[in-house]
Amino acid sequence: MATMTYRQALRDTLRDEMLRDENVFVMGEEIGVFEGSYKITEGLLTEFGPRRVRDTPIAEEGFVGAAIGAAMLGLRPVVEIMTINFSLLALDQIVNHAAKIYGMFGGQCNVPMVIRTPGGGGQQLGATHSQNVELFYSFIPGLKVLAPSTPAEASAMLRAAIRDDDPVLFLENLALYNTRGEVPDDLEPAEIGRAAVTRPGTDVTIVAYSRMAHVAAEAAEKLATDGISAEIVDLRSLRPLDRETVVESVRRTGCAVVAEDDWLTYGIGAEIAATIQEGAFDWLDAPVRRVAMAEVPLPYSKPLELAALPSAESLVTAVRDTVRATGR
Amino acid sequence: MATMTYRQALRDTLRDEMLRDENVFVMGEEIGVFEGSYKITEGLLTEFGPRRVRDTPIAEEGFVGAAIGAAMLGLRPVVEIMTINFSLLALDQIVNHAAKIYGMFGGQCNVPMVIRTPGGGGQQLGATHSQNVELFYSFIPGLKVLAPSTPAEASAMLRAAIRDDDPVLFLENLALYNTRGEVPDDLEPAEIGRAAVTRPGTDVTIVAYSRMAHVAAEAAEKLATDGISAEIVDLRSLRPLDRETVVESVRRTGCAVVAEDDWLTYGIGAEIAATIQEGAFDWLDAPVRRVAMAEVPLPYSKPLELAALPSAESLVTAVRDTVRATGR
Amino acid sequence: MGDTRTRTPARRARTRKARPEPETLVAYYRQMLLIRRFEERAARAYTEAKIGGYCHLNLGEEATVTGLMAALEPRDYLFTNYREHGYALARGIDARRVMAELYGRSTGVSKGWGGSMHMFDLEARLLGGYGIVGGQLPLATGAALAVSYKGGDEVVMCQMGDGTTNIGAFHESLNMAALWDLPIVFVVVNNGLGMGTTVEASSAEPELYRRASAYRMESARVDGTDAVAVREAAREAVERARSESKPFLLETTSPRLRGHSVVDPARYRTAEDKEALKAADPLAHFALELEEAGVLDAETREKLDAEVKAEVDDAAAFADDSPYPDVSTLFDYTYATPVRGESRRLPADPVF
Amino acid sequence: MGDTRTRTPARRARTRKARPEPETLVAYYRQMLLIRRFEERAARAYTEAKIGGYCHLNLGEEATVTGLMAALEPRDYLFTNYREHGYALARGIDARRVMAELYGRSTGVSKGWGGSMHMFDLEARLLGGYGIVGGQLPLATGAALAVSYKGGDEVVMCQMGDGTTNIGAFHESLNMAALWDLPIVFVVVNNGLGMGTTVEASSAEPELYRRASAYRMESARVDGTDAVAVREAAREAVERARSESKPFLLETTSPRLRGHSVVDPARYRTAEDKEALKAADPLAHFALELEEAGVLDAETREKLDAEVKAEVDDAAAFADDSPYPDVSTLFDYTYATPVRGESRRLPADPVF
Ligand SMILES: Cc1ncc(C[n+]2csc(CCOP(=O)(O)OP(=O)(O)O)c2C)c(N)n1
Ligand SMILES: Cc1ncc(C[n+]2csc(CCOP(=O)(O)OP(=O)(O)O)c2C)c(N)n1
Ligand SMILES: [Mg+2]
Ligand SMILES: [Mg+2]
Repeated sequence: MATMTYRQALRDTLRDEMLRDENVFVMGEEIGVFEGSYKITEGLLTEFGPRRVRDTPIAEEGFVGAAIGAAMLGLRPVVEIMTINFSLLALDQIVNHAAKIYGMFGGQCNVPMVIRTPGGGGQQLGATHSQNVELFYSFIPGLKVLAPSTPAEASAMLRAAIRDDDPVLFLENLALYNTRGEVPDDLEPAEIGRAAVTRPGTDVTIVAYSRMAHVAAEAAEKLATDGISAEIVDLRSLRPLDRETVVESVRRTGCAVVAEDDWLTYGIGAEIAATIQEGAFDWLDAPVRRVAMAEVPLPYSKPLELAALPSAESLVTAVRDTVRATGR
Repeated sequence: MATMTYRQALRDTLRDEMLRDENVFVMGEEIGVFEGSYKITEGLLTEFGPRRVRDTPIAEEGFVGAAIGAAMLGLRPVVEIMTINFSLLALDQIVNHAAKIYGMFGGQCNVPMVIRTPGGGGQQLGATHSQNVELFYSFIPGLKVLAPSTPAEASAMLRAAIRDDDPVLFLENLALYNTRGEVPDDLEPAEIGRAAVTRPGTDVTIVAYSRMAHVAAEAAEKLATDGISAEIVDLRSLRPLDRETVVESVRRTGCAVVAEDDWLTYGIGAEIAATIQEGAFDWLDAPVRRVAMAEVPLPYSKPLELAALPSAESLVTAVRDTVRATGR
Repeated sequence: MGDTRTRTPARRARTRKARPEPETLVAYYRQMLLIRRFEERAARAYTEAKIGGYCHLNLGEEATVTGLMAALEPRDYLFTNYREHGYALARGIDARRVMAELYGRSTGVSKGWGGSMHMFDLEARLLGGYGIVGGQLPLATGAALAVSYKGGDEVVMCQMGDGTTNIGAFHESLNMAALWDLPIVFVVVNNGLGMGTTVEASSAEPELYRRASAYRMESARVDGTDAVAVREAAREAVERARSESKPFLLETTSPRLRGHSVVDPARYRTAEDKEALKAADPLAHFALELEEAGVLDAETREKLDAEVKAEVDDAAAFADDSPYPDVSTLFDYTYATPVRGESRRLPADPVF
Repeated sequence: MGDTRTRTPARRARTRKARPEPETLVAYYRQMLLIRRFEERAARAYTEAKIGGYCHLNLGEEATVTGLMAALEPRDYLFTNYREHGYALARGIDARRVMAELYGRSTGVSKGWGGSMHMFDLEARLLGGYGIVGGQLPLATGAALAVSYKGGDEVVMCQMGDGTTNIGAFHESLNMAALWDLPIVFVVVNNGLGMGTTVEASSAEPELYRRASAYRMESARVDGTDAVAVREAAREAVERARSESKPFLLETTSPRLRGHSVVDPARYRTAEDKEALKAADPLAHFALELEEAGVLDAETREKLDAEVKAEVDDAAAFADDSPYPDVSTLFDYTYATPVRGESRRLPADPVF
């Protein structure tokens, strides 16, 4: 057991998996000589050399597609897309190729690859560099989308993703890289598609993932001092979606709030709310609320950015309102 | 008042708007010499010449981006993307540029353009050519997304879209092009962002758009013979979303089913269900159900394709189940 | 542009001299004939509604297909676009399985899941027909990267149309292939048109093979109506890719004898255009050439005609008799590793 | 490759002969100095947390920026990438408004909405800095299309970095510009690096201007540390675009004196690399050159130094004193035509 950052957990896991399996290699922009825009691949070029740590040209569609092609021949590429915003340039390769090849050819060829990419606003990067568009991948049958929130989860899930035989979009978050946590030494690969109750509670369920799982934990602490006992469900996997864990929690608590970092309308939380009302209809004492980003192109200026992003405060407000609405 | 196809309504409207405003022009792949893959631009090259009817290379990102740039200088391009599947290649230009330019630069420059593109499965076009990914655009603040279901609506809404000062994604559907309907002679531009109750009913609300509005009408007919009176809300605009009309209808009927042509999980219907449970919580007598495409890369083979796509039959089943679940 | 070569007429004459054995020539002719008859049959089946979706034919490209496939070893990999029936046949896949795919049957080369545009066969190393223009280029580049990573000696061939050279993926892929010295041959089958848009109206450098110079990649153009010339040019590129691990861009020129797909009446073509096309038929030319060279007599030709017709009829009958995939298999190919929580819901099913 | 020219030394000598008036040279020097001091000040403000997000500087590119902007008429349009502070200044936008944008204030050139990467000013016809690599190319191409559509005589200049030549949008845009004879000058500012990746490691044709040949477009490379040479080369390209409506690809070469952005310590550079960079400083070179030519004496130099320092100090003070945008304006710029049903909800607000 060691305490380390989310960044370090990712790096160590990449290294372990590369040592374990010769077919695993990493590629992406600036991951070698530059050691990664966010230094997740620090030291890997020195250790493994350019064959297994491949710097690519700025060509998201091209190098993601190349990774897909390499995976078709049995390699296990782990591609870094510098931020999820740039993944839009590779969307066709991910959605129309990685996600389709197995089905479209009748199951003859699978695509064992991982795309690692961070989302996240709040860094004053402006409208095009602060988006959370995991929705685009979570919507697509044929893809798996993981969104760990702690170093241990990041490690166990990256391990699982690399060993999985399908294309996996592995969502990281700029605000999480420096967060710390304990990582067990002999961590097994996670089971893909399982949410977790990360804090038990009785009055309300908060559903969150990635950075918002931390915001939810912070909100839950504050709510506890008010006498509201919040249960937190960390989704961890956006596709497949573990509806059962979410719904079981709400059946216990009777109400729910979704905390998400993307835009509200059509966002990830819409599916969570739709799922809850369908799966826990008779248990629900109040409408499911969603706390999400204000629906604007995110401005650069700090006060505007702060106002637009969901926070523990806004989550606390929404949870209080929801619990009040139950009339309990 | 004339009866015409959806295709003809689009074509006539394009022509009218080009005659009305010199700044309106059309561009896209095969829209000139070939007269459009689905013949929406038939005759326009002959009438207006290559300056205003511009055939582009196969370069979705490039020509959509070029239209955005032209719009920044005050032109009003109407771009055709042959099918919405290919729009994924232009997604970065649409999401990171068209939708961002107004906000990112503090309101200094707007982008008055229209992207026309058909969605639609059911034509045995296989996994990559049968998708309904309007979700990707509906999710984005800064874009408007229209999805008319009749020739008259198509005409009024295309007119509005062309005259609007923001980027509009105008969703057509392969299965609708040959459908017929009456189109009034002096049709005013539609108000953007308004849903319509296209069939009044008392027992259940069916929410639909585009092709599914027709499927809903068919289902409502069948349900009527069973004594179930279904009200249909045709969304018509996916962004902005007219939540009030939807919710008001459900407050009258007490239950709802969403009929959508895309995949269920995270699909358009998720937002509709989430909206309904939030806005009509106390009126809902049963969970909101969604009828959507099976979550697979759509196979080519006809029996598989038929099984995967939502139909009037599947909608009837879901509506019956829902009405039964109300216990009324 | 010292890197880029053209096949000049002189060069072509030299190729002629190295003409292969008569049997080989007859085999090429037979293959071209098979493609021709197969495609004609597919067109008919389409009008009979046995085939759905889009259906793009290789009519006019038979010599190109035959020449290209003759240059590949069985261990080499092939990526194509949606206009790939002929490639599947020439790669040795049974016409029955190719036709069955068009009919959407479970005996099809992609089990009926792919249809006309999406043929795939691991054994034949046909790694897919792809419907998104340019989509196959990054994939093929990645396959070549895998070969190079593993130290193999296979070559990847990646076919595309002329219009495809204008899309971003072309640029990104050729750059990576050249930068990383990958064993891949990109082939542009230039039939003069996208759908109805000419090469001149879509490519600012209409001599498409010249675009290789932007990547310091070697390239050449060859007459795509001459199977042997295509084979020679392709073989050179393939063997160089194999021995030196260097990419190559080969352009072949040939007419598209019909519309873009089965349903396109090609109204944008003038009557003269259409007349000229008849005269340009590469299959007829080849037959005449072989006849003149004394390699193919009328009797053999008739025999081949009969054989091929029987083969195609048999393929159609096989397809017709084959079962559709069972609806119960609908969820079998979404994931290679199925997982909990995976949705196996039909449209009328509730979430819970 | 007859279409593509390089600036040979001989050519450069000729340019030297046509050296502009002393006042002009001093004005160029002053502009370069302003950019230098402005960027240094921005770097400082960043470490003081006055500026957030990414912040990319033009250090080393001052001569290029000055030369390029000198070639444009006020009516011409400019599109740049995220490394654009210098362009904004050289285009005549008040340093106060540029600095205020970095500080995220409502007096900023984009009202604080854009920040370092997204400066825009209609009057200066700076049509945006863009943060998505290559994103500005299709836009600029479309702006040139609009000019051509309207029959105007403006020219569009589109700036980008060397690494940007490898992305699909580069290919698609240059092809359209050449195909449609658009009045646009693409400028590749080659500073030898993407972030830490060299041109040789990312572009299979590292002489980037040669890539124009894939579109039959003219192109040239020029020394980007020489403002006058850049101006001459750019002027030729711009005036040709204006008079003949033909696109051009101009490559300028210059060192990037610091890291990719303010926060990059550039560890991938060796000590020698860094030493060499100091010697390559174009501003110091220009000062020396002007001194030697008797155009700039120590006194004037000091005067300019003081002026520019005051200007930058004033800009920083202005920025610091300016108000942030009011939170009530958060929803003002989502749509130009507001519509019913538009969401104006803060994170804690319910949908109903
Ligand atoms: C990205 C994308 N854009 C558009 C289309 C529609 N489309 C299919 S084939 C085609 C023309 C392709 O022309 P070419 O590359 O010359 O190949 P050919 O069909 O002539 O063999 C087009 C535009 C598509 N399938 N994918
Ligand atoms: C599509 C996209 N991919 C990656 C990035 C991250 N990124 C920002 S700048 C940069 C390097 C660009 O290099 P170059 O074009 O040479 O411009 P320079 O920064 O050297 O001026 C990269 C990779 C991005 N912004 N957009
Ligand atoms: Mg073609
Ligand atoms: Mg650079």
